Amino acid sequence: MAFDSFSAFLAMEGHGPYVWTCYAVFVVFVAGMMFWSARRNRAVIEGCKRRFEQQQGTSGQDVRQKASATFTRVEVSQD
Amino acid sequence: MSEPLLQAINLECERDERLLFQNLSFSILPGTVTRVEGPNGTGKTTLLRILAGLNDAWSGDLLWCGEPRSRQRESFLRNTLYLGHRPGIKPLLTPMENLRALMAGRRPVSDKLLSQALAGTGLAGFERVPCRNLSAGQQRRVALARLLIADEPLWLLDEVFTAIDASGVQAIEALLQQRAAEGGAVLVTTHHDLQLPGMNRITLGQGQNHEC
Amino acid sequence: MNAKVDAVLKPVETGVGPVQAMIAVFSRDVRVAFRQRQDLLNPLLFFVMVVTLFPLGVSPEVEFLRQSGAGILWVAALLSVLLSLDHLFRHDFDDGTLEQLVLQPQPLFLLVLAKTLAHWMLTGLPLVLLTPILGIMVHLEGNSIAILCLTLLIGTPVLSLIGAIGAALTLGLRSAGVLLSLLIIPLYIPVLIFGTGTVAAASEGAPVAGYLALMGAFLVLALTLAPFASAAALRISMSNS
Amino acid sequence: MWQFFHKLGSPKWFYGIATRFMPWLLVAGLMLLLAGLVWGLAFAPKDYLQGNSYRIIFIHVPTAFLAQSMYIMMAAAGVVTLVWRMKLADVFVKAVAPVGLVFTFLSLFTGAVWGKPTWGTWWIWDARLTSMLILLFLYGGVIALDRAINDEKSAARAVAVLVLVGVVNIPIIKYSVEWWNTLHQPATLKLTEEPSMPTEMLVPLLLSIAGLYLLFGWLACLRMKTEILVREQRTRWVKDMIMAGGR
Repeated sequence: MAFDSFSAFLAMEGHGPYVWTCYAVFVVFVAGMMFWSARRNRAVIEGCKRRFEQQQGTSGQDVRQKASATFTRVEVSQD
Repeated sequence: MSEPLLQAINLECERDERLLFQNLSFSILPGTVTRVEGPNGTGKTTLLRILAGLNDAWSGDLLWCGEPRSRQRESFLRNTLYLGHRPGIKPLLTPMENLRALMAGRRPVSDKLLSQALAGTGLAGFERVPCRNLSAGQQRRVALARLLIADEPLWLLDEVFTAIDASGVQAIEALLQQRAAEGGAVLVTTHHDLQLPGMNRITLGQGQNHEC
Repeated sequence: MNAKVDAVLKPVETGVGPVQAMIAVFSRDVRVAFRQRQDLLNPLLFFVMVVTLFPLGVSPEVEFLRQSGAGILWVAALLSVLLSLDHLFRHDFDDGTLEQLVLQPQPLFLLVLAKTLAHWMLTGLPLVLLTPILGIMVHLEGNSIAILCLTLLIGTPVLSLIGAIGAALTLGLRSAGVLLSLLIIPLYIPVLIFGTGTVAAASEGAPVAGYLALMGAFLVLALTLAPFASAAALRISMSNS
Repeated sequence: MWQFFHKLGSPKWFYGIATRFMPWLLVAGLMLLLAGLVWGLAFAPKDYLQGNSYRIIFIHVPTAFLAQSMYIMMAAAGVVTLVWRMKLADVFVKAVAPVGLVFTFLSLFTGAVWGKPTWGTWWIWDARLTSMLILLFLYGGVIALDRAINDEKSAARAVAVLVLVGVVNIPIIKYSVEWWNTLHQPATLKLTEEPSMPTEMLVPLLLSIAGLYLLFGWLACLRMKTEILVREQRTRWVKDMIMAGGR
């Protein structure tokens, strides 16, 4: 141990605020990045799962039925 | 039967998460006119851009004279003429200057030939007018003038008939037919009801793709 | 290759040599630019205006201006080149001439090089020619002005060459102009540092031949590598549209 | 060899491997980093010149080191993208660029905070800090370009070109910034250039570099897996894997 006491460790002879700010910011950013990446990973997996389950529910129907264009005018009132 | 100029094998293209076509195979033979057809948004223009070598987002095989096109790039570019949606005409230049610039990287052409080509598209007398003063149809005609002096055996023409009047359309149809008779190969996309004797078709957007 | 197809094909050699193709591209760009002279003047006006802002915004004192004049002129020149880069490929892209350029049976990097040289001749070179006047206005000494012009003469082609990569990459994108600046400014830093550093060394009476040689090396490096990168970027952007 | 190369490029194969190795990466990375930081904070001796503020080195140098080497890795992946069109390389660049941005920022931030007790000011145009700042710009450009292009394949290739151009420039930038630095402020107290570091300081530094590297490996795997899922969500294997409860 390079320090005599815990309070000396925290103070670091006056350089404590600088050192601890750096370490805090470092931990916050790295942990935050890890957390967000994991969260997004889970969200994508959940999203895929939901879609796949939905597809199984509606399987058999052709979802992509194309409507042919007719270019008929939509009823609009023209005052 | 002669050998195909360009051959597509199991072409597949996906664009913006959407499958445009897959398992598309066809051959383009010298002396034929082929029409690419299909409704809007089925990938006609994309197919032409792929064949021209502008779009790289495809998989499958493209053979130029029986060999992979990527290894024949110079020969392919020298022997292919592509006319796109955007005519490639600079509004600030005159038809003459535009045509000269378009031909410049391909082969030496005399000014006399260029003005003959412009006259052939009905632009005689407009040689010295900046293209921005011409109508949309006239600007297209400047681009089309290249067809009159082109020596490239393969033509890829995207929507050639856009903004062209009825008599012009007829003349272009005749030009394409004549080109096929000379031994050239022509691939066109058009919404105009093009009917030429002996014309091949590639139909996109029907779930399955026809071979021809 | 089989014989029947060979009969139809035109051999590549019947075409035009790359140098002729480059000349054609160059002269077309110059011609188009001279039909629209206002576009030629814009970067120059911008250059003059940015330089004017410094005496007004910071200080008109002779001492300050003499000390930072070279830096101001370099930054202003860099910004005006940046401003003009957005047009390098955009008009060609919009009207379809770029498609035809890419499809020419020529090495694309040479054609891109021709376009870039045209761009430099139409923007970078006028900036260099304007520099002596502005140098006098910011109280630079004669020797410094000469060295400054020399560094700009070597440096502005580098700016055009590197900038062409960015212009090709951002072609057809929304807010391409801002994005272009973001991508390119970091890459401009070495040229800026050596450009202004050389003038500073000259004003202190130090020999500058070494620095100029180093800038020349930058230019050679940019000339040999940048066109390849621009051509690759151009193909990617074409494929995307 | 070629088969191996191709297998390496297959997202499915990578997904399996990554899933298997990730727990190890995480545990080993966290342990090494923790060991390095605790050692560096509490047990390493005080620096005779800078006092205790030098302890920031144990995060400043690893983040800076990682940020730089990530850019080089991205450039290598860029070559693979352009030459072999390997999907995994695109995924790597896209997944890693934001991490690189964060690490660059962290090294800048810690450098600035370190500068306050050492130089008495938050920011000095020191050669290293300045080139890190430029690296931050480069990362920003990469991310901005990637976001601006809609089509994934084009975006990957455009970004690859940009990263390669950047990597050619980095040595030039570094060199010119160092030259510029000597021009304007000769001989100041350098942050990290210790003439010879005693072992008691070097070992914790190396430990935390190794730990952060492994942690970065874990992060990269996780982010790449997410990106692979997004891109391949319509394929059979993703469906089978997810319906089987795979992660």
